[in-house]
Amino acid sequence: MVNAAYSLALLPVVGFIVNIFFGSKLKLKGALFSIACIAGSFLCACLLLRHVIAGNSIEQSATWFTCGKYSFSAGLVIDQLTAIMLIVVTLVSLLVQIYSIGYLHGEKNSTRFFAFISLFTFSMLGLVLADNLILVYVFWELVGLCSYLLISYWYNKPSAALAGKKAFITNRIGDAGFFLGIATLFYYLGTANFREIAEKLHHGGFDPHIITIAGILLFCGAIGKSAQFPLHVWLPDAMEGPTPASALIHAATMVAAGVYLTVRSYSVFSAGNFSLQFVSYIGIITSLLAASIALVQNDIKKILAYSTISQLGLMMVALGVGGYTAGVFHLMTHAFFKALLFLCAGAVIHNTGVQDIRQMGGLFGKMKITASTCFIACLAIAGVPPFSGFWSKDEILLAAFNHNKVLYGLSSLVAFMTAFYMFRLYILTFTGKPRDPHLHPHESPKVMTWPLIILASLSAVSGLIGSPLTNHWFSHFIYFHPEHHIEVNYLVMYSSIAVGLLGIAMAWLFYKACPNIPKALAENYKPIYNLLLNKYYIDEIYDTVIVRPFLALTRFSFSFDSKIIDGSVNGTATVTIWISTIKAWIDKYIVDGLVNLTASMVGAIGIVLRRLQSGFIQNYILLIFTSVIIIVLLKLI
Amino acid sequence: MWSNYIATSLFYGIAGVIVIFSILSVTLKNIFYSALSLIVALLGIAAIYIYLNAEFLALIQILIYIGAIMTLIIFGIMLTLKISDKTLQQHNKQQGLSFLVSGALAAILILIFIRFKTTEAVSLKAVSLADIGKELLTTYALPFEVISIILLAALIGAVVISSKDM
Amino acid sequence: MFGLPLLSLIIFLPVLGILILFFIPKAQTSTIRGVSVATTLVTFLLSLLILAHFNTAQPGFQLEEKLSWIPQVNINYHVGVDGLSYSMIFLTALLCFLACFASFSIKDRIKEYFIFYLMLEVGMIGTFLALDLFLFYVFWEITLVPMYFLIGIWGGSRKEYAAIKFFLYTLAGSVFMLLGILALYFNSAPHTFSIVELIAQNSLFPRLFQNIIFAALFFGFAIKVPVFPFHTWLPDAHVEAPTPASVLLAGVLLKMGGYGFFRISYPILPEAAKFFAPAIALLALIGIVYGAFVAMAQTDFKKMVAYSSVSHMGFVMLGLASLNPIGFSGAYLQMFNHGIITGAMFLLVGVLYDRAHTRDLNAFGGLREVVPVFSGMLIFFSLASLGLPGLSGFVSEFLSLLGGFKAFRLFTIISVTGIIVTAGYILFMIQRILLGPLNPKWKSLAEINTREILTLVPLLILTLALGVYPKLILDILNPGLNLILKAIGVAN
Amino acid sequence: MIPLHHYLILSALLFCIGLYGVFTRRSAIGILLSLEIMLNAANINFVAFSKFVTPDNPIGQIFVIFTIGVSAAAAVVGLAIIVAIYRNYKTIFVDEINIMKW
Repeated sequence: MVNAAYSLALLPVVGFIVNIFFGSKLKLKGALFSIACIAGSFLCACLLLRHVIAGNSIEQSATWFTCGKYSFSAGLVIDQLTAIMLIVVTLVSLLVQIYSIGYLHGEKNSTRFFAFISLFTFSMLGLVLADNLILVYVFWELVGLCSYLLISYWYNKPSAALAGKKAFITNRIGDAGFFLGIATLFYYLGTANFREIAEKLHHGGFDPHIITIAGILLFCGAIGKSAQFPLHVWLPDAMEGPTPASALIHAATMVAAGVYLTVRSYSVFSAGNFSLQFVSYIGIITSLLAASIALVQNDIKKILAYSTISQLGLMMVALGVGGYTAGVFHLMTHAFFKALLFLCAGAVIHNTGVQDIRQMGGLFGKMKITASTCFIACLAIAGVPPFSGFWSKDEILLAAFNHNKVLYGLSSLVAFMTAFYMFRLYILTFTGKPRDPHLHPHESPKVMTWPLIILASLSAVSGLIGSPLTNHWFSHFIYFHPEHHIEVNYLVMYSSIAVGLLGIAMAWLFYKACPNIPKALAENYKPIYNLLLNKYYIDEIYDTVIVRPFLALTRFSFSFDSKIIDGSVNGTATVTIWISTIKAWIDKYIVDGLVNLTASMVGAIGIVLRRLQSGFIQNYILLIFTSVIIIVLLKLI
Repeated sequence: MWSNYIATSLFYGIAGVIVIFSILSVTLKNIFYSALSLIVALLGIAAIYIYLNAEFLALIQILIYIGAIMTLIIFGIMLTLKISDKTLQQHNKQQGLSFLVSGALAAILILIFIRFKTTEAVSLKAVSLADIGKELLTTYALPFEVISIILLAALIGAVVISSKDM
Repeated sequence: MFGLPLLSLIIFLPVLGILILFFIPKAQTSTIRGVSVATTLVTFLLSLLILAHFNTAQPGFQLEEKLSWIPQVNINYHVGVDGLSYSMIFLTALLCFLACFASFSIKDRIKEYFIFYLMLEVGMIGTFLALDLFLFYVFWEITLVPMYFLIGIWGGSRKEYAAIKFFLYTLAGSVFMLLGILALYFNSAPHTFSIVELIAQNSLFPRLFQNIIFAALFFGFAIKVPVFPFHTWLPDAHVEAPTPASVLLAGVLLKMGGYGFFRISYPILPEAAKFFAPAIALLALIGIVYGAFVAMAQTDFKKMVAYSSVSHMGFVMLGLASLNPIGFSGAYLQMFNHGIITGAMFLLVGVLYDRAHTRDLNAFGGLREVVPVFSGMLIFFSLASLGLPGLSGFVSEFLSLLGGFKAFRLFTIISVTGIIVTAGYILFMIQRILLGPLNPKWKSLAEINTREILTLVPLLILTLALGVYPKLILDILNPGLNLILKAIGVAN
Repeated sequence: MIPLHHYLILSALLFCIGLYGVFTRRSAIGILLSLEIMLNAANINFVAFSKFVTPDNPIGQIFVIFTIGVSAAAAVVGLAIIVAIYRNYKTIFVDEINIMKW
């Protein structure tokens, strides 16, 4: 089984290497090879899942390197959580790659895309498999790199290049906190291994303040990666990348890594005295913020991006209020339906060439499969039973209800807004009449529709594994504290259904029945509308408060460096030269004055004697011998 | 006694020739003629060596000085054509002083040398070529090798210096 | 093997190369290059041979050679190798060999160039192997002269200024160092220049004495590293130096400073090392953050890399100041990795400059389309430079920070912002050169050629290998570092 | 028999003649010729002293052999230099070769 785990992780590396080095020659074959590799990984993941369901787990670790008495190990752990994540990652990656063959058809050098996707899959699998925080950090940054590479895939587009950079740097800010969290834990607990951390914390005797700080620092990483407020700004911009990449990375898997990290190190969070609250507060702020922005956006991918942020926020809320299982459950279902939504959006963009939903409309007739799968995904995210989103969202709301009523209310509001904006998107895109006569959409090829169908069926049914119908199988599979008895709170369940349906109904009312209402609202509440449309001006605020002062500071540093520091070096040189000049003056007129006096006397003699200095060698020889004779004569006399 | 007498007068004759041709060699305007006069003087010196029982040296004098060095110098004269032009001033302006100095030096030297009035050699045994050879390859082996290297270096150096690239 | 004095051989082998070069006419450029490449190659192979004879697990010096040199003042020709010096020799020999290929783009006064180049190699290897302070100082100064000429003759437009600045600045530092060395000599009993003996009697030096000497040595080493306020010679020297000289300057010469701290300052003056640790950490912190900030503001590619060196070498100082095994490993590893990565970066700058004749970052754009292989290389090494996990830079920065975190919590927290800014300027550079719309001026820019690729590939492999499996080198370093920590008296 | 001082006087005369040549000749080859005369004067002294002072030992003669070797080397190198100078400056008059003169 360990071999399965290794081949699971290493197959995508093979795909990456083949595609990055030989891609330009292999072309489509390279893409197929990469898909084959991922398919192999998926099979391994299935094997491992079966192994885990059978009640086993794998843990293996070896020394990576040592520094004195400190030893750093690298290892993998496969338990229930890992197994689920492996399935999600490999499956979505597989489907996205298949889909990409169609999506990137005719694209020059598309093997680069497959190479990056393979690398990403490897990194993500590594992140999931890693058994300690340091290793997680390694893969954490690697997935960030892949995200960077894929966002700026169309590197000629300046906006894509900028977006990639923004994503990487924003993530780095979070990672810095993550690193400090690791360092704190490493020194305080003496280990970075998840299991050992949990064991040590279980025994207790630790200062909860330090653990709280460590937890919040770790969560900084999650804030960056999962695009939580205040570091969420990169995700909407990341939509510059190819849509399949967005589906895989910025919807289903990588952005969920923050949630995964929080889940993995849940023992740290729960041992602290404030960290869980912090998680839930950040989660709910993000969730509300993103959902409200999504209400008024017009770019189809931007809406989905804000939706993703909002859903991730909900997962954080779930974790913050103790809904460990609910968070993971929603992570899984969200991966399926959000990937599906992105792929649908990709199909629409691919076939129409526009991203603005106001230009679309009436696509249902032209793209039946895409539209119907998208409908299923919208139902799932809106929380309509029996689709998957309902069950997971219901669990989140239940956890919030049991924990904090205010959070519950706000979460319900988020659910309402979610249903509203998703159906706004659906109605504007697929129903009604075509608004732009220049568009000639058609259905995508089969290679693109089949992944949609598979994901749609998963979005429809995957929720059932955590529903009362299967006796909450999922919560018996993944749990933090084993719960023997799970009661169904019908109040929460019905209100959740009601909220979802209300949102759908309102969307129908606004955009189907009375299309004038949104306009009127936008007119009457223009400041609020603009605030939402401009994403609360957060990008602008960051630009003025952080980016510009930062750049100014760098320029100031440089001029400080070249003027003051280097200036003092050069100044030293100049001062030395001044001193030398003064000394030279003294030398010249005082010390030299005496010398000159002597010299002028010598000079007078020299005027006489200079005739000897003819410069002719024979003259000198003659002089030499004259002298010899004189000396000899003197001696003789 | 006659032979002794003849030998002595011949010595003075040869010495006179040497001196005269040497003077010619340093004073003649045409440098080519100077070189030829020098050859004569050198031949005279070779004869003097014979007087001194150094036949081997006499041979060497003729072979190396006249056969090699002088030939080389004549080649040098021919290579530097312009200098033997008669219109050119061949001597510089310090001839008078030079004459005084060299004359004074000569006078001093003669005054000194005249004190070495050893008439007879202790032995009249001619030094044989074999002796010289033995000494050269035993006692003076190292200087001998050094001089070979100097000659080699001079050879290479001359080729390098006078090659067209310089 | 065969009882050969391997260390003397590797030090003086380049001298043989120089002697051969003297006898080659300057017109025969290919012969001159061939001899130089052969010399550096044999030197590199010798460094591998040393590894084969070197017991990595054994602490202390090996393959020692000791000859009396000036017995009147107890100066010895004493060389020896341990893990610390070995890694540096390997780096030197490798970079010299590779930069030799990059030197093929030098077109004038080739013979003199390679003579200076090999002389530089002698000085560098000698510095890392010397176990006698006097010998150390001699080799240390030997490196100055050829570098001065390499910059001053084959440099860019402001080469005289840069060369003189480099020379005077480092010489000023060396003077303090020499004073420190002499003070050590006169205060040891019996008078000795031997590093080993001085370490053995390090507890005899009184505290104040240690502090003064440490400060004196600090000037010498810190200028070389360079540590924050003494760094301004570096950008000038780097920008004006020809590519191979930049490579060696960044790759090896800067390491001599760090090596000096590890080999001399810290073990011989342990009390002072502890006393000055906070100050050094502060300077390191400023170096990391400030260097990154200034790098961010650059428009000249080479100057940006130069300032990134200031930032990266800050991690070395931070790890040093931490005085714990993790920080030490990180610092030393960072020296090695910085040599490889920044060396490669300078090679890449050189490749670009040879073709475009400009280093202005804003003049480029979209080159990824025209030169994909070059772009791949540049992205790879840039990522290594910004500390991407899986590549060697990450391990060392991570360990330095981790070590620093234990000793100086606040300083490290501020230093961490350095890695964010690093990501900023590196990606900004990539964006300006490779991404965005193609500047039509470079439409026919030539792709990196095979020679240049082959020069970079060994560095690439090393970067990757050390990033994935740092144990390869840490196992060599650990015994030496533990010994130093023991000499300082820090519980391991 | 010719007494020693006769040889010595001859050599002194030759030496001074050569010296005069060195003093006065403008052309470098002329100087070279004069130098040869001086060398020969020295050689005569060597051989003469050898015969009269150490008759059993040919040391003087051997020294002359070396002197001749050295003078040959000097002549060869000197001529080479002269030829090279002539090629570059079209003159071998030592008072006209003043490139090194400040």
